Amino acid sequence: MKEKKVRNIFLQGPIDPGFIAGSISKHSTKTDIGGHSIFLGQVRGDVINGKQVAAIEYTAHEEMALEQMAQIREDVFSTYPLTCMHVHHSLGTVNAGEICLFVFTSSAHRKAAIDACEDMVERIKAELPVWGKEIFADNSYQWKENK
Amino acid sequence: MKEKKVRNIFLQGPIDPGFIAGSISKHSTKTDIGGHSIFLGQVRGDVINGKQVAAIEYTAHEEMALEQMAQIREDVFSTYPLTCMHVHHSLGTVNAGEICLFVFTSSAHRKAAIDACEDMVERIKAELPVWGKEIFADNSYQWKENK
Amino acid sequence: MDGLTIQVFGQLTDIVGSSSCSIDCVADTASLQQMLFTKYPLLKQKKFMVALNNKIIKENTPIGEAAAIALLPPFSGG
Amino acid sequence: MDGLTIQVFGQLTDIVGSSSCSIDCVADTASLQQMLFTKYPLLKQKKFMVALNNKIIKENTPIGEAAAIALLPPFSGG
Repeated sequence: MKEKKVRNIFLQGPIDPGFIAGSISKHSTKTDIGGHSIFLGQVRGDVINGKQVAAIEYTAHEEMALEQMAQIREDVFSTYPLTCMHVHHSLGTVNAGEICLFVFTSSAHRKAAIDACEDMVERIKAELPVWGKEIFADNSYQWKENK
Repeated sequence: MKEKKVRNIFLQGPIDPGFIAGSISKHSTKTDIGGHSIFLGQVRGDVINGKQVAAIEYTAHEEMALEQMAQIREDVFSTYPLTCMHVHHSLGTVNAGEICLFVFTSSAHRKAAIDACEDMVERIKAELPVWGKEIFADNSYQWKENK
Repeated sequence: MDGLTIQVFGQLTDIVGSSSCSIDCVADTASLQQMLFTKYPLLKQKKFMVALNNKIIKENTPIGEAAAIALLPPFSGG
Repeated sequence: MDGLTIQVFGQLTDIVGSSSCSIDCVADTASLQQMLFTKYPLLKQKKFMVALNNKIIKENTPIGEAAAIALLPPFSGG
């Protein structure tokens, strides 16, 4: 059993592709890994009633979110033979076209990494107290709802 | 229907994480994308009969592989509502810990990208005439077999 | 006697007008909900959960001193 | 009369000793296989497919002039 260690997953603003590259690079020393699965959430510039989403502003109950994330991490590690997993979620403003969620799992054989990554994404969206406010070009807004 | 266009997927040597970051960045102008799914194959330093794999040397029947990849691409585009997909596979020597396969799918909603990416990886491994030769530290080798 | 400070999130901040609000001390989460509905009638139309000391409350629960209370509308992260 | 050049891949290169080999012209893929087994008896122990003009052949097929032939052992890409 892994210990339920609370780690920060939040960062301010969009997730830079260079950060993702850096995270991938760090795994080159782990030569027991055969496959990585990555999910990236990108802010869509949806047009709603004729107005286009320019950005999403994210807020969270950070303490509860990090505790719940520790639980998800523990569950996923005990379900799949993973080498490692990493999760990063934006807070604050993320413009349309930018990355707001980065989920990264690695395992010796591809199936575990792929299944675990999908599981994590579903649980993150359903279980973390995070809210997105869709900001339109004219500065009006509406609250995002997850399907 | 997309046309069955043959594109090159092969590059010499390992796939650099910086190349992956560049590929992600290019999608920031496509604001109809909500999710990206990425699979990365990494060369494992397996120990086989006491000898450690130092690298895999990849060869392919390139013409057949690219034709088959065009077919897979067409099938996957007609099965899932994808915005785009990209595949890159190494040829030549890739050291343990380096990336040899990069599969990248994007869609408005996450499910299509995730399912399509997994499908593509399975088909690439099963259907592309590509061979890996596992090179040990002492320069002896064995031919890789996909499970 | 001190009141309680309540953290408010997401679209509920539009109703409360802020990311936190204060109310008088209450005995339990059911009374809390009644008091909130009186103070902010629009809350009755909204789906939300109450968290007490970082745990989501599913049935009526006593509220101790220095309790951390949060109102959580449906999540929309990712 | 010219012979045929055959591309050889993966572990079959260890048996043929090269990534290509030449054999006399043959009428069809069944005869080709027989001729290969005679020339390289170790091939009989190996699983492989024959590709004719970039298509994998599942039943006996005539081999035309200037045919592109390849011997493909089980794939192990990715």
